[in-house]
Amino acid sequence: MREITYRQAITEAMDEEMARDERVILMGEDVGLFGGAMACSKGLYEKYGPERVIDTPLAETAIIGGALGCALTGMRPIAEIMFIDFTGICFDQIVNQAAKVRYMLGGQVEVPMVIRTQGGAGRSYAAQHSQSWESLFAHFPGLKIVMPATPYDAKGLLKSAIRENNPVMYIEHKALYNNKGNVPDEEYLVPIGKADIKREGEDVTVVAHSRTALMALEAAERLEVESGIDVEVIDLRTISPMDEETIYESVRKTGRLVCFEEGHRNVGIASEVSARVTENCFDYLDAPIMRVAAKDVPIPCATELEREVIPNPDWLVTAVRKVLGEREKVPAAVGYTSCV
Amino acid sequence: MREITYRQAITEAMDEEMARDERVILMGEDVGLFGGAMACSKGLYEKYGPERVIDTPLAETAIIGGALGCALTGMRPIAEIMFIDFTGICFDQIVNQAAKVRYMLGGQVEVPMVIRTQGGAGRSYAAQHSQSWESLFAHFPGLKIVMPATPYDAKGLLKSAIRENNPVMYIEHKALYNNKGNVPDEEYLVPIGKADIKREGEDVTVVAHSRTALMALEAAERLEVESGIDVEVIDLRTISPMDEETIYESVRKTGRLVCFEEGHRNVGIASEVSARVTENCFDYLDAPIMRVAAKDVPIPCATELEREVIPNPDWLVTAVRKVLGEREKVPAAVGYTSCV
Amino acid sequence: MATVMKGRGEIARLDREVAEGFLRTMMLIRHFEERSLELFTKGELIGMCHVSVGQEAVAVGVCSELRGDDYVASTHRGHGHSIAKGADIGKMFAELLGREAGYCKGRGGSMHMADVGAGFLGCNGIVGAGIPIAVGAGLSIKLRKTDQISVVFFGDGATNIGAFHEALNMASAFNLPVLFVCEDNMYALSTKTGDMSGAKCNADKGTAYCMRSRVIDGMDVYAVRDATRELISAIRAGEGPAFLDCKTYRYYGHSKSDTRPYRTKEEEAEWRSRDCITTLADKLTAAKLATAEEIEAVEADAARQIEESIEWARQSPFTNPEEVSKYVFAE
Amino acid sequence: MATVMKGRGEIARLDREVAEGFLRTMMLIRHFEERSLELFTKGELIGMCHVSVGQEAVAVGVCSELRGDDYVASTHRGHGHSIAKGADIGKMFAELLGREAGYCKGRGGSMHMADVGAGFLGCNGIVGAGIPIAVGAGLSIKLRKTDQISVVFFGDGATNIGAFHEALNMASAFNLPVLFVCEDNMYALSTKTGDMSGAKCNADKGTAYCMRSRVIDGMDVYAVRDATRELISAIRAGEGPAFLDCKTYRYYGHSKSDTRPYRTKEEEAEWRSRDCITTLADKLTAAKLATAEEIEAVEADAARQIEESIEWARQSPFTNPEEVSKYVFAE
Ligand SMILES: Cc1ncc(C[n+]2csc(CCOP(=O)(O)OP(=O)(O)O)c2C)c(N)n1
Ligand SMILES: Cc1ncc(C[n+]2csc(CCOP(=O)(O)OP(=O)(O)O)c2C)c(N)n1
Ligand SMILES: [Mg+2]
Ligand SMILES: [Mg+2]
Repeated sequence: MREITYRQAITEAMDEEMARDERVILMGEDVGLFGGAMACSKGLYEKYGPERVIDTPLAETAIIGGALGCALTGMRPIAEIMFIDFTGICFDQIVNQAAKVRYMLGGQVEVPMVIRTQGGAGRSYAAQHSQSWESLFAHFPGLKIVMPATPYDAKGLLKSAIRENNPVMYIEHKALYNNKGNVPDEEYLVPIGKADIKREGEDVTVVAHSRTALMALEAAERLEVESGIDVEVIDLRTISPMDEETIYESVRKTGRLVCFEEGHRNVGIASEVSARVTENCFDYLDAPIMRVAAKDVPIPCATELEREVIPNPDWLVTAVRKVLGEREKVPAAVGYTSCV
Repeated sequence: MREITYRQAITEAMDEEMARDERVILMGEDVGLFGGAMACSKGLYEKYGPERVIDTPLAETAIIGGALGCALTGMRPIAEIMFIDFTGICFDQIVNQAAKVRYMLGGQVEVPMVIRTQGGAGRSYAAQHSQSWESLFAHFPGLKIVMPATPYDAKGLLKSAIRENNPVMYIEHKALYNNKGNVPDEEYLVPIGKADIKREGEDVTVVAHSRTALMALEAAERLEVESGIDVEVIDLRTISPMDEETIYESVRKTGRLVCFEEGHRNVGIASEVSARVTENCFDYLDAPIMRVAAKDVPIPCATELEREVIPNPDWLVTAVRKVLGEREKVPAAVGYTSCV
Repeated sequence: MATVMKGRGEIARLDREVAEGFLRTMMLIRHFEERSLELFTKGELIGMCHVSVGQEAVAVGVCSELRGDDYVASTHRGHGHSIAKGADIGKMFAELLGREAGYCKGRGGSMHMADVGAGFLGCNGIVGAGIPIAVGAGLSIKLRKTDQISVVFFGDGATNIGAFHEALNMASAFNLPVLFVCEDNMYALSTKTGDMSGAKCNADKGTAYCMRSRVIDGMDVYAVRDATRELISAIRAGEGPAFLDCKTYRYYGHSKSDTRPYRTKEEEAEWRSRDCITTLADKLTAAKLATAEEIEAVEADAARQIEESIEWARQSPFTNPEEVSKYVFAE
Repeated sequence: MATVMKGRGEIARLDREVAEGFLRTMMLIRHFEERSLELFTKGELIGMCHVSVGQEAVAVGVCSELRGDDYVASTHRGHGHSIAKGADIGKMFAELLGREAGYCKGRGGSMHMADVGAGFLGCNGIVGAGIPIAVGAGLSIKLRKTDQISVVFFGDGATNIGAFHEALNMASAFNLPVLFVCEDNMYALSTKTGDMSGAKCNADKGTAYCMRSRVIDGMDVYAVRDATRELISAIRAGEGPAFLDCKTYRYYGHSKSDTRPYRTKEEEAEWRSRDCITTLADKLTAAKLATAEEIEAVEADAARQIEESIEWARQSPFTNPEEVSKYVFAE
């Protein structure tokens, strides 16, 4: 075991897969000598050269369309889109082309491409650089959506994504790059499509992903210490296709569910988890399912305002107490009333 | 009262609002002399001329960005995007620019623009011309989403949308244009943000919108006649912001809910309705909430296949019987098992 | 401004075999399209169906210069490209009729016709979307260091959309082996090319990116063939992407319901008088390289092939609804 | 190829008042940017902050020719445009510092700075996205039949994105009163303009759409002013959109963390030696239109104004978290 950062985990995954398979290339804005806007490809240009680590023009449609053309003709591209917010520029190429081409062509092709991008708030980057768009992409059959919370998952999932023969959106979180965590010395993969129970518990299930999975662990510790509440934390890791069985099993055990995400609440991943559980575990539910998510407000720039919109562990703590019927005992947390 | 088609309702609404306010313009591909790909602007070019009914280049980003620039500087544009599937081209301009600019600018501007487009399946137009993307747009605060099912609503909602000082996505359904219905002779508006109970009932609530609202009425008739089941059908009309109170009131009465939509099931409008109701009416629910939606498969071209993916009244009938506990009594409808 | 070239194929130099091949493929396309439109109008073929009648010389002239392993990406009006690139006509009809034997197993239909094995990467329902994909195929060629080329067809309307420009720019900046072929049929649905474009000529958009560009008579299959040959030899020589702007015309409406209020009957007649098939046939007979009977025989043969293909497709089984979820993901 | 113009402002013809105005505004921008960067580095200003130090002559030269009711749309690097268009500096700092008195009430920050009242439609966090919006403003002008114009600034990198081309094409096809101003600072983040563009020159992309285009020295405020004047008078005369390509340089990194591995210290020094402010100051003193002391006084005054604005902003109240949902929708 070694301790590396989330960023290093990403770099290592790309490095190992590029070494393993020369069809793997990385393309995107400033991924070359500069090493990527989030510094995830540092060193790869020096190691693999400009033919495999390709700086592209500022042209997201050409990046995704280009990667798709590569994927259809024998390459295994990783296309980096600097911020997930910019996928609005190449939305058609992702959801109408890459996601659908295999199906539309009746299985004539495989589409081995990864779209690496990053999302999330917490940096005062304002409304166009802080979003969580996983819920949009999850709506599209044909795309797999993967979002690691830890260095271990970041590396293992990215390696799996690169070996996958379907388009994968691999979405990093901008606030996690410097987080450290253990990874094995030897090679390993984390399977796509499998959630991870990051903490076992008996009282209530929290389903989260990406940064909220870490926040959930933090909230769980506090709830344990402060009130002896035993929270089970499920990290989805793969948003789509969703590992629903792991969720159902947990809810059947705990009878209570809080869905916790960073995207806006309206039509988000939390809504989907809630709807599936209601459909499938209704008889096991002892309390309403609650969602804790970003407010339905464009993400503001000023710190005090951003903090008001983006969920944090406090919000989750309050929601967990509420589904456990402790509503009356605790003071309303900041922002809570409107977040759930 | 007169009987007109859904298409005429749209044309009349534009015509009346253009006559009323000369700042209202229509821009888009082939909206001029040709009268629009769906023939909704027939006659307007002749009446208002090329300065107010503007044929644009085939350039959706320029259409929406252009309309936004107009809206910010004194005009009230209606921008037509031929198929909602093409908003993938101008997604950034809709969700990052038009939807957010007022907020990002701290209220300095109003954004009186309507994006008129159409979606839905049923015509064997295949995966890139049959989609229902309302769930994507509903995720974005700052946008209002309106979807009429009848000529009455089509006219009244479009007139309201044109008078609204916020960006409104007005989404028509391609299978409804020739449907006829009554509209008043005199001027009227249908308010944005208000759902419509299209049929009152006691046994189960069905929340639907656009074409599925009509399918729900059809299914409700059958359920009444065949089994005396009394279905309440709520037509959302406005998808966002959602009129949740009308839904909650109904569910508190019936104790049962089926959410019925034409979009893919994963992270759809049905998921959102389900999640909200679970959160807010849990104690009133007598049965799991069910969703009836399109399968999570890109929409295929061949009729037999498309029929398999897109929900129909049969699917709803089966789901309603199921939430009423009649599961055992009825044979499984085609496609049912995988649609819910 | 790009160079305007005239058709250079002089009658005397026509090779009978090549000419007959051109004629035959153009006729196949013509009959395929006419019959598709009929089936569409009658309702046997449903969905969408944009036919390319009038534009056959472009598809045939360009594809005649391609190798089997070259790539072609196409548009919503791509049946002709598909046939010219060598797709099986029976499987194409099967696709249009929603059969399991169709190229896309009924999932794609007209707008997503593809024969990837023959290098035909597919039609596309989104105008312009095929262009960056073709550029990606060009990038792949460069990285794999083969001497293939990637060709993309698109309409005049498509030259106004962002994807077109991003793709041209990238192809040029990266010096990729891509041939951009504009089928300028004077209209994007109802709007005139000139009214909707800021450029005098589509090819100027290519020349802005320093591409070798040619503007040619797209009704003359030889002119198309010759210009393609010239541009492709430069591309294969590593000289980077090139742009071919073909002036052509679609005889029918944009799609079934289009009554063409935006153009005149005279204009249509004028273009029909320069029809790519009759012009070539006339040249051949005038040069005594073929008799009228021989040409009729070619046409009859094409017509027969089309009918047989339709019959074959009709006999083949429909898609299996139970397998509707197949092909969403590769295993 | 667009015409390359040299700065035409001869020393002798300099009008002292105009020159001092230019100097003063450029100095205001310079100090605004330097101090923003400091506040950013120290962490008082958070989020993103792209400064335009080195590029001041473009903002000032262009905006000096605009009327109050003309529109300007800008980029992620837009503080200079904002100041040059007449925004209040105190309110700008208040915005950067997340105060209620900021132009956007703290909701926008650096990347969404706007002063719509002054015709400044705003910065934009999405590269290229302001361009179609500015074209829309141009369309609005045409429809409302005023003689305003709409100006949009963008970087060299932005000329590679689809929105740019769709917008240019529409502006040209519709003959709209739009001035496209490219600030070619040689880099889009780390990539060189020439490596990422298929065109020899950004302006060629404009000329492809038949626009009047000029390529000028963006370090010379007079060259910018003169070219702008020429182009704007054509635009106001109804001759349609025009393209101004200004060669300039950003002295600092793309943003805070950028260590500029992609360029040399020599290159930076070379550009700094042609600094727009010192060059103009030198010209003024050389022509004896101003003394060194007078120029220092202008600078001191600008510096003082900046400090006062920062202080004013610091004293003003933070945004009110309870009002976070305000301004999502207009009533
Ligand atoms: C992005 C997008 N916008 C609009 C359409 C609708 N549409 C399909 S074909 C067409 C006209 C295309 O014109 P052109 O590119 O000249 O091709 P042509 O039809 O003339 O062959 C339009 C507007 C579309 N399919 N995709
Ligand atoms: C669509 C989009 N892609 C990428 C980015 C990230 N980004 C911001 S500025 C920039 C470079 C822009 O270069 P240029 O247009 O030359 O402007 P400059 O920064 O040089 O002023 C990049 C890549 C973005 N904000 N938007
Ligand atoms: Mg055309
Ligand atoms: Mg630049």
